[in-house]
Amino acid sequence: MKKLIAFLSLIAVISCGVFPAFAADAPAPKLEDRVTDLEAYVTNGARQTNAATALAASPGPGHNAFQMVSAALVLFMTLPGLALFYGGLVRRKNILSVMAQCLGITGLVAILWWLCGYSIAFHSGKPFWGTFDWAFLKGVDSTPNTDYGAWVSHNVFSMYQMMFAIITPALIVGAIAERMKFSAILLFVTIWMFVVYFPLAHMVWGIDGMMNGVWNPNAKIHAIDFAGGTVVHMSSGWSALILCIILGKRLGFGKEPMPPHSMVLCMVGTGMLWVGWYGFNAGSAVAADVVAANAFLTTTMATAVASFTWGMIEYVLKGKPSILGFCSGAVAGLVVITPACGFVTANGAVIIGLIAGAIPFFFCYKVKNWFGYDDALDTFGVHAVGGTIGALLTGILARNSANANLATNLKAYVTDSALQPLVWEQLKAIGLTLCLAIVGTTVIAFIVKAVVGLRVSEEVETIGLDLSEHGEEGYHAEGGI
Amino acid sequence: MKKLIAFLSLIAVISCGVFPAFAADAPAPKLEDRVTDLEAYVTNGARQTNAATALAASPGPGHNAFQMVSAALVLFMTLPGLALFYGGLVRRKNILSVMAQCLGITGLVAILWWLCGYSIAFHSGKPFWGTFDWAFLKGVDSTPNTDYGAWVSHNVFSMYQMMFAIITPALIVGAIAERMKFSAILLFVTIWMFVVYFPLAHMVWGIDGMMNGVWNPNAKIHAIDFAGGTVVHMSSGWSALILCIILGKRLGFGKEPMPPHSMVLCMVGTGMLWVGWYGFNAGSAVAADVVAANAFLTTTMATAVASFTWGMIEYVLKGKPSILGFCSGAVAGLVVITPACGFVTANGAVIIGLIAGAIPFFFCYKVKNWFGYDDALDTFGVHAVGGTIGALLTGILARNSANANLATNLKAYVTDSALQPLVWEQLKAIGLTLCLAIVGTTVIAFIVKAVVGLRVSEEVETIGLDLSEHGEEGYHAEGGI
Amino acid sequence: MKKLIAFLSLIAVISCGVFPAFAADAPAPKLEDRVTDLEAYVTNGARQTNAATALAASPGPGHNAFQMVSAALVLFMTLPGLALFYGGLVRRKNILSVMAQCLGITGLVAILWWLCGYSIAFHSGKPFWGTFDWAFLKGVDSTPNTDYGAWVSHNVFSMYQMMFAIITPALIVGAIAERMKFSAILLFVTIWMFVVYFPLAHMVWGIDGMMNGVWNPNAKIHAIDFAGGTVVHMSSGWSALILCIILGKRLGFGKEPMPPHSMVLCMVGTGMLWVGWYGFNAGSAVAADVVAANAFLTTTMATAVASFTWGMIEYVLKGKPSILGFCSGAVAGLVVITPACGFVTANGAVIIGLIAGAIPFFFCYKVKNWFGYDDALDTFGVHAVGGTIGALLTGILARNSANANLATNLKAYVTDSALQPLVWEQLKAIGLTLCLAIVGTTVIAFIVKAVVGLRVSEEVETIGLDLSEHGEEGYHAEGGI
Amino acid sequence: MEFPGLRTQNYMKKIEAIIKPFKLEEVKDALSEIGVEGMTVTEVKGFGRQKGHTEIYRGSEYTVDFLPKIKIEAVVADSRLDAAVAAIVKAARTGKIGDGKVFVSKIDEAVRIRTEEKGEQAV
Amino acid sequence: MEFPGLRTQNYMKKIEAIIKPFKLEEVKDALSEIGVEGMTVTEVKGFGRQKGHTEIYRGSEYTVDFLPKIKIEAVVADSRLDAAVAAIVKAARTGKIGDGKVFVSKIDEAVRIRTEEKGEQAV
Amino acid sequence: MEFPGLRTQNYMKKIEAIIKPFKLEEVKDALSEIGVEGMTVTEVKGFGRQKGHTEIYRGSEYTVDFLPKIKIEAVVADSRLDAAVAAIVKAARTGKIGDGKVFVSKIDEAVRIRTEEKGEQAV
Ligand SMILES: Nc1ncnc2c1ncn2[C@@H]1O[C@H](COP(=O)(O)OP(=O)(O)O)[C@@H](O)[C@H]1O
Ligand SMILES: Nc1ncnc2c1ncn2[C@@H]1O[C@H](COP(=O)(O)OP(=O)(O)O)[C@@H](O)[C@H]1O
Ligand SMILES: Nc1ncnc2c1ncn2[C@@H]1O[C@H](COP(=O)(O)OP(=O)(O)O)[C@@H](O)[C@H]1O
Repeated sequence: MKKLIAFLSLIAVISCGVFPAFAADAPAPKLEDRVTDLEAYVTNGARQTNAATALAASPGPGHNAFQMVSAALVLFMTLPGLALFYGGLVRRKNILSVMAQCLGITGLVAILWWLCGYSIAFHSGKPFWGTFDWAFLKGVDSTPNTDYGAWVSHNVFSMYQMMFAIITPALIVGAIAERMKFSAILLFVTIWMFVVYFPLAHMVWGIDGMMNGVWNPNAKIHAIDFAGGTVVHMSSGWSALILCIILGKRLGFGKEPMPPHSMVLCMVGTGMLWVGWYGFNAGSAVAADVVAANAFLTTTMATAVASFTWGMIEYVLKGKPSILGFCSGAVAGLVVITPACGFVTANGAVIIGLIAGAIPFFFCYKVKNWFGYDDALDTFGVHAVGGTIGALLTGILARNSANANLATNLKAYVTDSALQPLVWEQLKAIGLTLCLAIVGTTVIAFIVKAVVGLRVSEEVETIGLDLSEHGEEGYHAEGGI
Repeated sequence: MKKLIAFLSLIAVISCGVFPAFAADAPAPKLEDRVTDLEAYVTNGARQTNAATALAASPGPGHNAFQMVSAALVLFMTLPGLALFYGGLVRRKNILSVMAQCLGITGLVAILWWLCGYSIAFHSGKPFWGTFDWAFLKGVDSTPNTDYGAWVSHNVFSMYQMMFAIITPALIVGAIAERMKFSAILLFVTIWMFVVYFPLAHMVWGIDGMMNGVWNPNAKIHAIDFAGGTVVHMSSGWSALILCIILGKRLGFGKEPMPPHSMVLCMVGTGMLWVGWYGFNAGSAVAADVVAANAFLTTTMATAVASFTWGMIEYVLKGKPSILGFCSGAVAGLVVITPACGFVTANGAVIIGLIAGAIPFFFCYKVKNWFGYDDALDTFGVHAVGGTIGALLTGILARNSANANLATNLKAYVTDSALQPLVWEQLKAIGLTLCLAIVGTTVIAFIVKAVVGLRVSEEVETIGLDLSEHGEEGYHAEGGI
Repeated sequence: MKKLIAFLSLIAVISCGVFPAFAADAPAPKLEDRVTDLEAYVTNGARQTNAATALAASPGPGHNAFQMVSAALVLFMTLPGLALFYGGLVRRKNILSVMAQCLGITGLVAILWWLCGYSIAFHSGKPFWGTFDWAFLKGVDSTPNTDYGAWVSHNVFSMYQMMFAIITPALIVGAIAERMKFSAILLFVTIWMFVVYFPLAHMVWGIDGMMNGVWNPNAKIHAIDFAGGTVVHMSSGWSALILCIILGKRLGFGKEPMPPHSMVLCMVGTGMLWVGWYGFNAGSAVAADVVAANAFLTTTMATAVASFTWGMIEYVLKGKPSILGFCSGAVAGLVVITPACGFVTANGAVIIGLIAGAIPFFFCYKVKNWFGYDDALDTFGVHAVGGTIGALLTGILARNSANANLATNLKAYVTDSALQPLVWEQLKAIGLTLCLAIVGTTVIAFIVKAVVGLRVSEEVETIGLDLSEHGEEGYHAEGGI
Repeated sequence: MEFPGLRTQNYMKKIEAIIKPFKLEEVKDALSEIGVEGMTVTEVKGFGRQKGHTEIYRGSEYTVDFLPKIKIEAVVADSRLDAAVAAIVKAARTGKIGDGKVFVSKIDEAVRIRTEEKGEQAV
Repeated sequence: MEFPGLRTQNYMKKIEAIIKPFKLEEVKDALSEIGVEGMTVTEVKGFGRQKGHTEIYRGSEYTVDFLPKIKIEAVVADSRLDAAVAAIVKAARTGKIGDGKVFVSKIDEAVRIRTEEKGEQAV
Repeated sequence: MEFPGLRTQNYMKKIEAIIKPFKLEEVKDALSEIGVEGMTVTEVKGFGRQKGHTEIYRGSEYTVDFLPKIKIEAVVADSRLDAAVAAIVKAARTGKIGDGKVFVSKIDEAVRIRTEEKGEQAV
């Protein structure tokens, strides 16, 4: 709409103050600079900050569009993607509780994010903690923040990252499904975000984060994590394991059959997760550039290969390839490629797919039964295990040919060999993440237990959380029964 | 593909006629102008119409891509988003009827739109009505229409707006669900589009519309409505109230229990609505620019806050936060932020979210029971009430800092204070919309009643609309029962 | 993120070798050329290859973003779109088998694609077959391949095309649902891709393909197929017919009632197919340009009109418009417009919609019963018939005004008249596709029958494929029954 | 657990009522009112005089003779039988075809699982 | 509503047949043919000689002993009993394990809710 | 098919047990153990002493008096009756309200569709 004109003139107005060079009375910026700036937009290159061109303060449409769509896709992963993937796997009497947990966490985390979460995670500050300067998203406007995306609006970037902050605790739900109090979940997540997620996000992605190997030259650990192998999957997966152990098994676990009440919903959720994950992985390039393009390819290959691998392993070992197998494989592939997608080649992705289809399979089918913990929907087996393998494989398979930034910013660590120095950095990052998640969750769990109690009563669990905790039933037949 | 070359040359060819300046034989446009035009694309600024650069007649890829995706997202809101959100809430015997209504309306409205709807709504003409010059979408091609989007193809814009025209009458379905004749719905919608929707869309968004406060300096009412608080939600919501009153209550309403046959479908629909709504709200910027970026943020915050608010109110008042509560809150948040999203700040959005979670709650839980009308799925409580509050709050919370166009085009009305003049303009717009919807619907309803009758027979209603009106059942068990 | 700077410098580095003109020591490219290149990005025009500007080797953000989103949308069509559309139509005991087939084919085809499928289909080579130079996606990186998209990363294009290669065999599943062995399907698809799909894709879309009328001046057949009427729908549809005939009817076909177990899932799938199809059709422009914009409009109009037409035909002939009718019409419309979407006008699209709503209807309701073959979910009636009509109508309705490339590259064939020469080219293409699909499928079917057998045992078919072939059930009630 | 002699007598009856789904609430209330404290409800499909409908899915037409009904089973003491049947008939009646049936049969023994109470105490 | 003396006689029987789902249509037709005008059908799961299957969901394996069956209940006059049972058996038979059962029991009274007709007139 | 005289005797009984869904597995095993080779299971909703819950959907509140239960039907020879009932009661008992009931009634005849075997051989 005509607003554009209006907007342009405003830019002009603003600029008078900010960029004298651009003000009517001042000499216009050199044509050369203006063209360079335009080229920078196309290649997602650094902006001409010395000369204030008309582009100053403006996001680049291609990149901005991609980022907004990516943010929407990541939300789609949680609502309804994850809600369906998990919801389909629980018993009918608990389907709504899973959905309520996803919805409740979405609202809660969004509020925390606006309050100060984003500021703590992404504002520069300490190596493991930001500041409160962006509290209430103050000053987070449509002008790009070049620390995170030269051509993407800062407010869009903050919302994009919020979607990550939402899905991470939502992943934990899978392990404690069908027995944890709704109030306990809300309280747990609230504390967990401050103790585990915000710090971890800052360490790994914050511009001065201590594990931000690519963008922070002074990082203590020169690790890399493109889209959240440590921040999202390891943190949620390991926390999930601890929490489900402290929580205890579901009544009748191992005795009564507890088959998924709807594999159909589960499969639908899987499809949505896969589609949405492109926003998660390719979107993490914060631009529709060459890096995003590579991430798109690696994500696709790894996921498809992992899905097929898992299914075929079942075919060979059990005689029957199951839907749940194909779905679990796909999700495992997506999880394992997450930290690697922006750094590995197509063949690297295929290797990752093979491993992602095999190792989590082993954990979900065997290890789980050996130890006998009740990780209801295998959050640990898929996300913790997958995220950890992913972080490690990223260290082994990251290649300069796949991402130019490695050559520039991590020359010493990425030597294009399987045992390149980066591997050790990744191991350090894995260790640190692991500790933070395990210790943090243990402490929080006991606090929550003391305050509101973790578990619903036996009767509530027997009748189902839907009726008892939310006063609803998932399905009603004619006559309202 | 290589077509590009071809295309370029064509542009050249065309240009010979249209833009001599560009023709081979004529002097080429000044480099300066060409760069300015390129910059205009990036900032979504006004095009260089004086000098015909190579960009002449071409849309801008970033903006065009965003608009196409946004249009697809808005369609996603109706199919299957709304169909699921509503369908999950009806009784099992009527699930398909709701879906048929959404599908039927989609086809019907698309045809009306192509016939002359778009032309009436968006071609300049009278203050409340366009012309027929774009009938059959004649002349609506890939070249941007700078009245509505300097860098978005005109045909894409027309399709984008068509998706709005589709979902609006589809929203009405919620109020009259489970008892209105399919034929009556088709007839009602056909007339309603001409009497209520097309005129309203023209008044509010048409470049010379009488309520287009931002872009029409001669507007009689200097109101603003970014994405359709009045055009979409108030119009459908108030019409829905009238129609469901004239139609009467469902058999057994208040006596038999009529719980949602599948809260699961309802929740899935909610997630899709939320995701699709980004196309609805951010897409209304008709560019992936700073305004869209802001709309993306405000939409996210308002929705998340409203969802959480509604759920927590239930938690406090009823002891149980319900899925339907979280879902209703999310939709209410989306509705209320719709007219405001492009004009308010992050904090404004949070305030809107709080109000959106509270007031519609009050209407759905209390007011409805006081008056006892049978607004089956609360179209009135959520869309009419939400849309009206939204239009008002937009007046109160619109800020120059959130949208530069306010500063330029509505200086006198937006003074950055709660009781700025804009508020009164909004009230006028609310009044006008209200009258049009109520009067229009009343008249149409009685016409339709006279022609085909509004309501299905008692027997049909008892057996369910799926079997009687569409000859299908939603679900079949083994053995085909 | 800061990577951009890094990336830019790398470009610089690389350039030293590749484009001396750009190297620090060499004279910089003329400003004029740089601007021309920027304009080329916006208009999706040919790149300045003579002068190496900063854009060299870089994709264009707007186009790249659109292509990535389009690829995700096409995946969405299969997972979960098609899985739901088909899954809803089968009996409850076979719902998972359909989903497993979609998932299995996705993984399998992705691996074949990476192995050499992409290389065979898209690398220049023979008129009907490429080479193995891109095997393992070697050299398929983020730099655009100007043969297919001047401003879209090559790896993104390859993934986009992979999504087509996935959904095509998945469409066949509809005809042979509820009775074919999972192992047989995997084997059949593997061979079928090499015999039918890869060659056909090369002939129609390969830069030197023998039926690539638009981009290959030396094409033997100057046919056009914008998004896959022949490659995707005819190939799968006709193969489906042959396969279901060889396979034989389902037990009890015609005797027992076999109503869709969930029209709800079917409708949800339809909505997803429609939304995803925008990636399929508009995305086939491989740019967010004027051609994509036109394809977006034609796809929308044809689909909406076809859906409404089919429903209304039922209304008139059967007295009841069914959901399945509206859904079938929508899918038929999408199928028929597929080859035409980039070449016809809005009115052409409406005509196509009308025909698409009528002829497939006739085939599904009458022809099928006359011949009595058991095309379980009407893959033939909708995709084969629709694809064939579409290819023909494309010949009749293609207009220079709709796509500039026709004027430039097919002047002799597109004379803007109903019986323009293009029609005969289209008929040739139809004939060739038909033969390839029919002969190929027949041979493959008998090979597979000999190797693993095509059909499951009577007992397996009676109990259902879910339990017998995949060891799962679609739905479980309380108590695990 | 022994039931001496009980099996010869018939002091309890089982009432099976097939009704229209939307009548369930009314019937339930009617039964509670006359003191029937328990019942078991099943979703069923009924075939009878009430004619079904034709369903058309593309080429294939089916006559759906089975309509959704609800089956109520209540075991009552003989003393309550007449009142119970009367209450059901009254509450379930619409006068239109398809209202359903009530069937009465003998119950030899009833046990309340929780307490092992038998006979009338169990129902 | 009184049923003098009726309750002593047994002039109606209830037939419960458990069959394979895909046989429903045939059985229904067979019954209609011999004049049985009504029946009630329920979706059930059956456990019997027909062996179930193993379902595997990641780590957990279940043997599914319960297979989908359909239960047909038809109350008929004694005079019709033999014909009805024979018709069901004939139509439902595949000869394979799992074909199901037919059970016959007494019905003391039947009432047609719509008309309050009783006894044989009611069924 | 004729059943001479059979219909006068009562040598088989039908056991109907309404139990809590999660007890199904245990009950099934208990019955198999004592040699009951077949049973039919139905998903039902139960109304009884066990109080229901309130469901709230926006403005409308419902008291859900019907709770999910499972109905097991097993026809057994008289000789097995006591053992079977005892097994069910034992396995289904939690001691909490809502455990359910067991009802016993006479079966006049049973036929195995596959073989046309009758009486005890059929069950
Ligand atoms: N002989 C029967 N045995 C069992 N159920 C029956 C019988 N006859 C009717 N029913 C049940 O009663 C329902 C209503 O019977 P119907 O003949 O349709 O109407 P009406 O009850 O008015 O005579 C049927 O749908 C069926 O469920
Ligand atoms: N004693 C029984 N009581 C009730 N239902 C039974 C009984 N035995 C078998 N059934 C039902 O009959 C069905 C078929 O029985 P099954 O033993 O599997 O095969 P067959 O009928 O060939 O002997 C079972 O699935 C079950 O539903
Ligand atoms: N008179 C009855 N007839 C049929 N079913 C009954 C009867 N009474 C109870 N039931 C069934 O038994 C279930 C449990 O009964 P209830 O009174 O709730 O607890 P308890 O079995 O501990 O007394 C009920 O949900 C219902 O399904």
